[in-house]
Amino acid sequence: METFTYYPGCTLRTKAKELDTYARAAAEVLGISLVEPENWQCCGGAYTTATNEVSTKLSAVRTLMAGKETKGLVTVCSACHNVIKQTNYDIARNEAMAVKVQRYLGLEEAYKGETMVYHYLELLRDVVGFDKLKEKVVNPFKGKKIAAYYGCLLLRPSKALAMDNPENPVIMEDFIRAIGGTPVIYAQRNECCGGYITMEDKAQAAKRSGAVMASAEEMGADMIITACPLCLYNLKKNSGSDMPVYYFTELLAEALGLKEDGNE
Amino acid sequence: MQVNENFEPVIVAFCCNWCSYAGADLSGTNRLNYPTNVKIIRVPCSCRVNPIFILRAFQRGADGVIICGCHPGDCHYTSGNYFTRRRITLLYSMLDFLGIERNRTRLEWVSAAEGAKFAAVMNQFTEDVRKLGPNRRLEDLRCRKQ
Amino acid sequence: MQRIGVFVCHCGTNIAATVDVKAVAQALANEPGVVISQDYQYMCSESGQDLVKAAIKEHNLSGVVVCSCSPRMHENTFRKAASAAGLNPYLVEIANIREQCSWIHKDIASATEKAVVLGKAAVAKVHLNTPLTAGESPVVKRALVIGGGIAGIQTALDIAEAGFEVDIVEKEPTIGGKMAQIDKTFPTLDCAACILTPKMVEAAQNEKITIHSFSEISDVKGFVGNFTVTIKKKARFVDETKCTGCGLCTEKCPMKKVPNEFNMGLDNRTAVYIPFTQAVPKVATIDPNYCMMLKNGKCGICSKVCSVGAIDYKQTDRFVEQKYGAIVVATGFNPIKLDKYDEFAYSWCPDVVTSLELERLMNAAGPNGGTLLRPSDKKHPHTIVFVQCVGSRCDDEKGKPYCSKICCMYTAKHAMLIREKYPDTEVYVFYIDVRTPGKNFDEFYRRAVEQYGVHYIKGMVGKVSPKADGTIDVQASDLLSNEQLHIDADMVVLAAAIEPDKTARPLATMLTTQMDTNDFFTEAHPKLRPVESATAGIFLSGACQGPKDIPETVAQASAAAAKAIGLLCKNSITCNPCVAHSDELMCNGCSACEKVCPYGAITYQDKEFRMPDRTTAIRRVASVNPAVCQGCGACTVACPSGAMDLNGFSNSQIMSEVDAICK
Amino acid sequence: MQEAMIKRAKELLADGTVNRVMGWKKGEFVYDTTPAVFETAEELEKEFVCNDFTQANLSKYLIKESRKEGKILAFLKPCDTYSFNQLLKEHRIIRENVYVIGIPGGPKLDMEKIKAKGISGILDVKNENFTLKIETLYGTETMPFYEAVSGKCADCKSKKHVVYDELIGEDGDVLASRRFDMVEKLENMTSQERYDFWRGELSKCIRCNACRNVCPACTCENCVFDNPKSGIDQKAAADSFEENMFHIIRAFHVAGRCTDCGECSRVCPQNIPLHLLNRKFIKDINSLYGEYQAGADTTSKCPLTDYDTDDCEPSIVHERGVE
Amino acid sequence: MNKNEKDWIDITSGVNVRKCMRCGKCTATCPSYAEMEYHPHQFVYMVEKGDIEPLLNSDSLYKCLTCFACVERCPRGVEPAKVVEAVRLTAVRKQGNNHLIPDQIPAMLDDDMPQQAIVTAFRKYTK
Repeated sequence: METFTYYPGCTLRTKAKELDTYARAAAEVLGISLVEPENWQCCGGAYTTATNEVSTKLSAVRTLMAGKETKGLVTVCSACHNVIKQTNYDIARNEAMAVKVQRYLGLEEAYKGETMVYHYLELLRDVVGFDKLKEKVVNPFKGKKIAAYYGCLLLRPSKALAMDNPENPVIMEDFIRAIGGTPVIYAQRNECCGGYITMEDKAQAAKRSGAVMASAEEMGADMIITACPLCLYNLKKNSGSDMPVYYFTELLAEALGLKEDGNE
Repeated sequence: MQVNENFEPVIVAFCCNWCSYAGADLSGTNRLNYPTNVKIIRVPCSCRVNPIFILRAFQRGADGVIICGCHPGDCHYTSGNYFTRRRITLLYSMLDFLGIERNRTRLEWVSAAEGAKFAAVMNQFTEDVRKLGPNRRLEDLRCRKQ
Repeated sequence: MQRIGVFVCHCGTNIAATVDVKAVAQALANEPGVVISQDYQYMCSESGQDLVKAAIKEHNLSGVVVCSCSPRMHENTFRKAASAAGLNPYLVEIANIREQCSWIHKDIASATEKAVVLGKAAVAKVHLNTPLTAGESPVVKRALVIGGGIAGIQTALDIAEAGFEVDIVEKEPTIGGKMAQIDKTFPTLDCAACILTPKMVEAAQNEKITIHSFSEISDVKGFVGNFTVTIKKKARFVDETKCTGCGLCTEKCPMKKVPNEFNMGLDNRTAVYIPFTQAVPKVATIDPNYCMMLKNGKCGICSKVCSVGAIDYKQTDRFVEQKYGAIVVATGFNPIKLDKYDEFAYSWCPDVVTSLELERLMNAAGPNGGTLLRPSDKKHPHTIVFVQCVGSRCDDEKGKPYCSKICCMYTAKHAMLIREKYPDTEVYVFYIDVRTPGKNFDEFYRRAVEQYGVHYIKGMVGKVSPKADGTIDVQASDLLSNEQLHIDADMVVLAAAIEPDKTARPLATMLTTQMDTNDFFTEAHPKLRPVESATAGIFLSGACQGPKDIPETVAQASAAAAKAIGLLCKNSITCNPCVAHSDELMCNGCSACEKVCPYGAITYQDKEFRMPDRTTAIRRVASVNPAVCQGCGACTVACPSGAMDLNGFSNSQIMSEVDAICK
Repeated sequence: MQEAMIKRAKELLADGTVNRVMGWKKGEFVYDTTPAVFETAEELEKEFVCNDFTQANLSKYLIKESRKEGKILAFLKPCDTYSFNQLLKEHRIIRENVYVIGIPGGPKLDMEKIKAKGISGILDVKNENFTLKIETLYGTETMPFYEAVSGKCADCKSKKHVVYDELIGEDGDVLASRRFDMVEKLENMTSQERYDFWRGELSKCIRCNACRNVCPACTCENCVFDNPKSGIDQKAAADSFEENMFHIIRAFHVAGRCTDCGECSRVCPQNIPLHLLNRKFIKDINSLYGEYQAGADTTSKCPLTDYDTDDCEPSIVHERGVE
Repeated sequence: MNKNEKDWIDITSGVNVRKCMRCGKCTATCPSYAEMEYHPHQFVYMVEKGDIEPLLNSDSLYKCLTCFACVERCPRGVEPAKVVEAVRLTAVRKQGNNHLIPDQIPAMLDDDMPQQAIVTAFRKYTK
């Protein structure tokens, strides 16, 4: 059993419990031990690209430091993942920033990006292996046409995230195949859902998420899956489409036969 | 260690005619700066550089010696730089064994297309030698400049 | 007593702006042996050279130092001038105070100081220069052309025309290259095949030309005038001398699902194949990756149907060794792979194609017999979008930093051809800049816009979204109206950047020629020697040296041929006199030098010596063949006794430079 | 042993196989032996010696001797055969003119080590069961044999004869010696410590040239340090630089050719451990380019006139050990 | 033209706007194109010119979704989103210039909205 540090993030404790609980349950079945650090803080939701802003990077560095003790740091929320990976990428390449952060946090040694950061999907691909996952599936999604929605946070900027081909990704499609479903390829899968604009411009959010849902539906999808609570919200609430939207962990748990237990 | 800010090291660069000397010319054509401390001696191939020349340079007052040649595999004479690599590796190892500072000597591969690399290498090397200060361990006191 | 003249060049303001040339001349005048030290505006000009010549005569100079640009520029110029004035040309030394001084330094005081030191080093060296006389080495009267595209064919034809033997080595089963795949050529719109195939046939029929198709270069040895090249003739499993090219085997071959590379994989060929009807040589080739007989020994149909018994499943690679006086590289280009540009959906939408694929789709010999149909559903496209600069002019690791040069014109050609043949089809071209510097090029492009009604939009496509109904949503910007556009297209054509062929890099290593960071071969001088490589006897033809269209390629191919002919015309060439020589009195005969010589220029003989004590002794000593030695100097360092030394770069000369610099 | 050698030498002289014999000649004292050429049986009887003090490597003398009329008999210890082989490889010795008899090697004794025990007025030294019985003007003294073994024999690399026409006594094997220990110790010092160590040693150099003259790899017709045309000719170590220069260049010139016979340090009147410089090169060559023993054969390529396209870069020097 | 402001934006973004070759791919790919008064390529061009005032006062600053499509697809590695972010920071770092104030929040919420939306919006709009 391999041990990883697991960072849930704010929303997974409240609005996106399904994303969290099923991820943990599935990890256990797949032989991965996830340890949650004590007193973790919110990642901030968005990475500030400004080169001269340190304070917004501190909480991500704290989380990254917590990951140093295990094989790596795992996140499941796309936004947390994006913030933490970008922070890790930049701090490894920006000595001055690393030193500044060290001073702010009063660290003995500067943190220079040593921790390996995994998205839960990467964990499935690189540590568990989709082949092994396939073996463990008890309720395959046979005949289900499932659209993978990456959004923007999971893939970009690809230099820092280095997860998959940012324009023609396969990781979620491979996941869908592993749980027995049929992936649906559609053009809008890596375009933005509208994100936080939903706070003040519902119309724009509706337009973006509507375009995503229409694109997936047009290609014959039965359902759409995501790894991001904000994406899920926009696609469900603002798109005007009633195609079901799930977290990928929900499908994972169901395929592994964990969902009935979870619902009890 | 004391660092004398005003110390201007003397640096001898042996450059092979086909790649590195052309690379140096290219950094000139592209107006890429490097310090005046670096003075280039043209040799047909990096394998022409006899260890005696390197010691001679230190004797006469050089503070750093750098040899530049074609990238391994790209030697104009097919194999010259492979011999250079062995000879110079062993020589540098011997100098290190005798307690001569490592950063006074360097071997770099610079192609005719790498004008920018040439300038960058010279800037870096000059800086490294400047940090070491004047060559004292391998100098000939009779040649010391007053 | 040495009588040295120093000549400091201003190079206009190139040197004089940052180096106080008068001060340099003055400082060097005080160096030992210097009898005259002058400065002049342009030392390389005729009057500058006259100045040098006059000084040599007037002061009876024994050595000349020119402080000027790089010796790579004008060393020869000044050597010739010295020679004309009766001074041995090798008594001239250059101090490089332009590329390695004035151009890289800004501070006049320190730049001048450095220029003086460089001058002193040159003076110190010239003190020890000795007159050298160049030897001669014979020229093999045969040329090798590597690559059988239009560049290689043209070069070979021109060299053969001049009466010399030429071998073409082509890695594919047929010569013809990229041009054979092209439908029409700009700016004349004549048919590529109609002008290329006669040349291919001419090459095949020319007695002086030997074509090694399906062959590669596996080794190159030697030097200008005398290269020894090993050619690997890959097994094609068909006896070239017997095959008549009847094509019966290709008709009967049961393995019909092999992607046809000639048609860019848009249709299929058989496992035994002739790439296209006009192939030269018209000989079948068996693809061992697909042939069932070669893979598991079951089939053998082609062998049965072949009436001349040309099929040979046991054929293996063969190696041919040949001597050449000159080598011309014509390895050409390929479009880049587009897997990193999937915002254009190339990987997963069949109706998004590259321009070269479009050439095949429109070609009469292509998969659709010349009717333009969408690959996905074979329907006639009504709206076609062209995207320019895909992978060209990129400043990231995905693409190429250079302009691919040919795309603007072939896109105009495609647009025009489509509009002419299918007036109901709307054509949009998204461009960043339209670059048409060529004879009749801009007129051609304007015709596409004005006569043929092609919509040129300044802007780039950002996202290509294939839709369920088979149309493609093209999202792009129109910068002039500051708008984001959506075009409902049926096909998208991407102008992929071009890059040198992958075989070029290992070839450059074998030839010891230089390449730039993009793997294009580097010419000896970007302006004055564009078709020669820096390695003597190696010439560059076509797109291997940089992106080129057909007229440019043919022009350069002929230029390379002219240079090669110039070399082959000579019975012998003047050798570099800066070669190694052995001091027999010091030589131990230990063979260290022989072991490091890449040219085998060193031999040994037993010689009788009179010793200081009046006895005689027979000793084994090295001697260098000056015609074979290329002057690298590896032997001089391998020699422990210092018996080996190098003319022009002697131990004492280099040490005198070291001393002057370190003083 | 000595008797067997003299007997065989006389036979070979008598049957005309050879016309000279290369061996060692007795001196005034037991430890005072010198390489010498003998031409008659009488000379052999009178002066030939082979004992615990006949350390000198005879190979180098054969360069000149093999070029003279007729064949010469040479007695070579295992370490001498390596030098002999290396010289054959370099075409310095004419093989046909030498008849090689391999004889067992050391451990030989170092007189200095005996004298260092405060023993003087030495008349004779005998080895009895690894205890030295030393006859002196002042009576008999004893000391353990191994405390008097010479430096070059203490680090013996091989008891194998790599070339011979016949053997007297048995052939041995290549040994697993700890000869690189001292080099390693120096490598693990700081740069400053190494510098201080070598300054301390090399500053003792009086430029007597003994190391060069004895070295079987230093066989140049005309040494660069004696040749005014080389630009580095020196007569005396007038400056610390020249001490460095001479020894670095000498080590470099014999790199890949030095068989590690240890003669340089043996003859140094100032007891400078010069062999460490050569061993540093041998150790580097072994670790960077693969195990190589100069003189082990006559066909392999010397590492400095050879290369591999995947050779390490000189930066490896910067990456290992301490600065 | 405010040179200091331009320099500050250059430093904050870490982007060399001079690398832009004006292909417009950023704008072609921008999902917020229709909502923006100034488009990504204009941000780059106007910052290069030092014409920053109109950008600082434009609502376009708050329409960028930071989806990085322009960053990913720019052939010159210019990273327009970072330029937009630098200009936005210049605006919101000014006293009293926060785009979103806490009092506005309750009216924007519904039962399902994840707090991720709130924290992200605060990061982007407020200092």
